[in-house]
Amino acid sequence: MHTRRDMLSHSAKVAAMLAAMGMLPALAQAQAGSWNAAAFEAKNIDELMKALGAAAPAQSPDVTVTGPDIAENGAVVPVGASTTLAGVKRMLLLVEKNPAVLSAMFDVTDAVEPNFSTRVKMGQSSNVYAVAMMNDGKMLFAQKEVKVTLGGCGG
Amino acid sequence: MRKTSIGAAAGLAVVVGLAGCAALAPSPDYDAMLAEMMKTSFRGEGIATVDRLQQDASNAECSKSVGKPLPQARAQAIEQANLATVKMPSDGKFIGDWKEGEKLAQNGRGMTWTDKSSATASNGGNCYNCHQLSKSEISFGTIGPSLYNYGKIRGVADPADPAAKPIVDYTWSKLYNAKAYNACSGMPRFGHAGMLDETQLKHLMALLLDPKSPVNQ
Amino acid sequence: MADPMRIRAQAAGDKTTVRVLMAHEMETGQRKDASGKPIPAWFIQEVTAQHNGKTVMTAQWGPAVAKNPFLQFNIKGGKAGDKIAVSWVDNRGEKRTDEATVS
Amino acid sequence: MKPSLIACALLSAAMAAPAQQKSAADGIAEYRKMLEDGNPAELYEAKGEGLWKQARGPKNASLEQCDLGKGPGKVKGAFVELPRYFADTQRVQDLESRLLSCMQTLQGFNADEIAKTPFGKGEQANIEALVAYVSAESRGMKMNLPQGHAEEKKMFELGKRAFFYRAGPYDFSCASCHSEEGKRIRMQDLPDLTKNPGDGIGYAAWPAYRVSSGQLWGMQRRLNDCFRQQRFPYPGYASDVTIALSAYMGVNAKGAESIAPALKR
Repeated sequence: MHTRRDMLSHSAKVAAMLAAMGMLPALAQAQAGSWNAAAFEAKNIDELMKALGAAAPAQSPDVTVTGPDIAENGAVVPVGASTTLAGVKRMLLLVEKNPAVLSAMFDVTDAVEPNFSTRVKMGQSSNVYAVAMMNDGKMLFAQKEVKVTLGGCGG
Repeated sequence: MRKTSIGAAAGLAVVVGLAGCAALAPSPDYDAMLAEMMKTSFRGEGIATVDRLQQDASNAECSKSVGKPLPQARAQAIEQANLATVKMPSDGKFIGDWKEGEKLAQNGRGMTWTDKSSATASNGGNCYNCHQLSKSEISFGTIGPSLYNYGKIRGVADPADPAAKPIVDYTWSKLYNAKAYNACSGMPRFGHAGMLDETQLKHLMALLLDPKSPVNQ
Repeated sequence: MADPMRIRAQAAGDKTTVRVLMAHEMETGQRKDASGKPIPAWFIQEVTAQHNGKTVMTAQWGPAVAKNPFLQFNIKGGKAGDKIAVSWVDNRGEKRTDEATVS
Repeated sequence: MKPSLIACALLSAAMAAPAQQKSAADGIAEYRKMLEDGNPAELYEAKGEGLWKQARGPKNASLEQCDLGKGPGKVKGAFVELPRYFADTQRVQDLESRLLSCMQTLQGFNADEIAKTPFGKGEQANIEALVAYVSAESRGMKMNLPQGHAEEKKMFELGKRAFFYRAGPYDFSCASCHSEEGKRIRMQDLPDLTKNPGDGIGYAAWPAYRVSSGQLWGMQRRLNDCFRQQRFPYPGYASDVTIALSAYMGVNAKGAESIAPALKR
C-alpha cells in the first residue's frame, strides 16, 4: 500500500526539484509569476496535496461541487465550487481522471464569495471535486461523478 | 450490381422524362439541372472521390421519390434485385465473436474524406448511431429500431440450430444488403457495398444472435 | 493580439455577479496536429479581477480549463456604475485586460 | 491515520447511485441548460462587428456598404431572408457567398482564393466572425426567405432534390437523418428539415458555436461536415448545392425564430 504512495511522493519531490531548477518544459514556459507548476502537473490528489503543502482533504457537507450528471461533450463541462463556510483561502476544482488532476484554483478575498464557476475539459467519465482550502490549513471537499458521453457519428 | 446499374438508372430517367411530357405546362427539367449542379459543386478529397455521386438504380429511384413511398411494384422490383446480390458466408458459418461485434457496433468511423483508407479494416459498423443494442450503452440513436434482445425476441437459443436458420439467413441478408427487404431503407448495404467483410459481418451476427451477447441479456 | 473578452456584471441585492468569456485556445499540449507533431501547450495561467481598481480575486488555471474560457464569480456589494476589470496572462506571456461597467 | 479520500469517494459514489436513474436525456438537457449562459459565440459577434466596420483589404474599405439584400449597409433583419436572389451577381446567394462578393467588390479581396482557404484559416476565420455578427443582428426574428424570383424558386426545387439525393458508399442523403421527427444519432437530436422544425431548431440555430471543436461554424461549414459524415465527396465553399440546400431548409423553416449564433454540442 505504502510503496505506491511513497513512490508518488518521491516523484512529486523530483518534480518539485526539477521545477525549482527550471527543468520541466511546462515550467520553463511558465510566465505568470506565482503559477504553481507542480500543482498543475500533479497526476493525482496525493501528489496535488503535496505540491500545495496541504493535508489530505476530508469530505464536508459545507462544500458544494456543481456539474451535470452527463456531459454531452467532454470538451466543455460546466463545473463550480462553492462553500458556505467562512475563513476560506482558496477554492480548487479537480477532475480525478484527467492527465493532470487540478483544473483551476481561485484565491478568495474578503471582497468575493467563495463561489466560482467555469468550464473544464474531461477526457472521460470521472469524479469531479471541489476543494476548499481553509485559512487554518484544513482541506474540505465535495465530489460528484460526471459521465461523458460519446458524440454522434463517431467521426 | 453497383457497376451495371448505371444503365438501369438512365433507363429510368427516360421513363420519368416521358411522364413529364404528359403535363400541360412544361416544367423546368429540374433533374437535369440537379445532375449539373451536383457535378459542378463537388470535388474529390482523399478517398472520397467524385464517382461516389453516381447512383445505382435503387438510389436513383428512392431519391427521385423525394421522401414519398414507391409504388409497391417498384419497391418489390428493387428489393428482388438487391436480394439477388446477397452472398452467404463462403464457409457456411454465420456466427463470429460478439465482443468484436460490439467493438464494430460502437465504431462509427470509415469512408469519410478524413479517413485514410477505404479498406474494410478501417470501417466501423456504425450500429449505435442508429440502433439501441446492448442495455449498458445509453448513447444510442433511434433512426433504426431498437435491436435490444434481437435474438431472444426471435426465439434464437442456439444460432446453429436448424430451427434458427430462417432468422440467421434473414439477419445475414439484412446486414449484407438492407435494401433486399426495404427498397428505400436508410441502412447502408454493408456487404454489397464492400464496407464490411465476411468476418466483420459474422461478428455483428454474433452480437445480434449469440445468446451470450449483451444484446440478448 | 488576443481578441477582446466579454464581461457582464450585474448588481442584484447584496452582490454583483460577474460573467466573463475569454477568447483563448487553451491548448493542452497533449494533442497532435494532422502531421502527427505535438501541438504545444498554450493556455491562460493567471486571471485577476478588480473592482474599482482593487484586486478582489486571482485565479490560477491549468490547460484543463475549456477553450474560450467562461468564468463566473460574485463580488460582495457593488452597484451600477462600478468598474470591473478582468486580466489574464497566458504561458507565452501574452496578456489581455478588459473592463466593464456594472449594470 | 489521515482519512482516505479514495475510501470516501467510493462510499459516496455508492450512495449517489440512485441519482443515476435520471434518464440520459434529462441529464443532457440539464447539461445544455448549464451552458446556455455564456455562449462563446458572443466573442465572435464582437470580433465580427469590428471586422464589418474596419477598413481592410487591398481597397482599404469597410463592409459598411455591403448589400445583404435589404440595401447597402442594412444588416438588421438581413440574415433571416437569406439565401435570396441578388441582381448584381445574378445569383441566389447565402450569407457566406454574399460576404465573399462584398469582400471582393468593396474590399478588393479575391473571393475565389478565400473560398479555397480551409475553414478557420486566414480570411475564413474572419468570415466566421462576420457570420456571427450578421446573424446576431437578426436574433429573435422569424425566418422569411423570399420566393418571388424565378431563380429563388429554382434553387428551392434543386435544394429539395439535393436533400433527397442518396449516393456514396453508405447510400446516405440529407434525408437519411433529417426527414423524420423525434429521431437522433447517438444522443444528438435530429431536426426534421423537410418542414419548420420549430423556433431555434435546425436551420434557425445556425451559425453556432460548436462545443466539440471550439469553433464558430457557419452554415457552409455545417453542410460541409454533414456531407463528410454522409461519405460524399467535398462540396465547394459557396457552391450551388450548398446554397440550394440552404434555400430549401430556409424556406421550409418559414416563421421559425432565429436564435443564431447558437450553441451546439
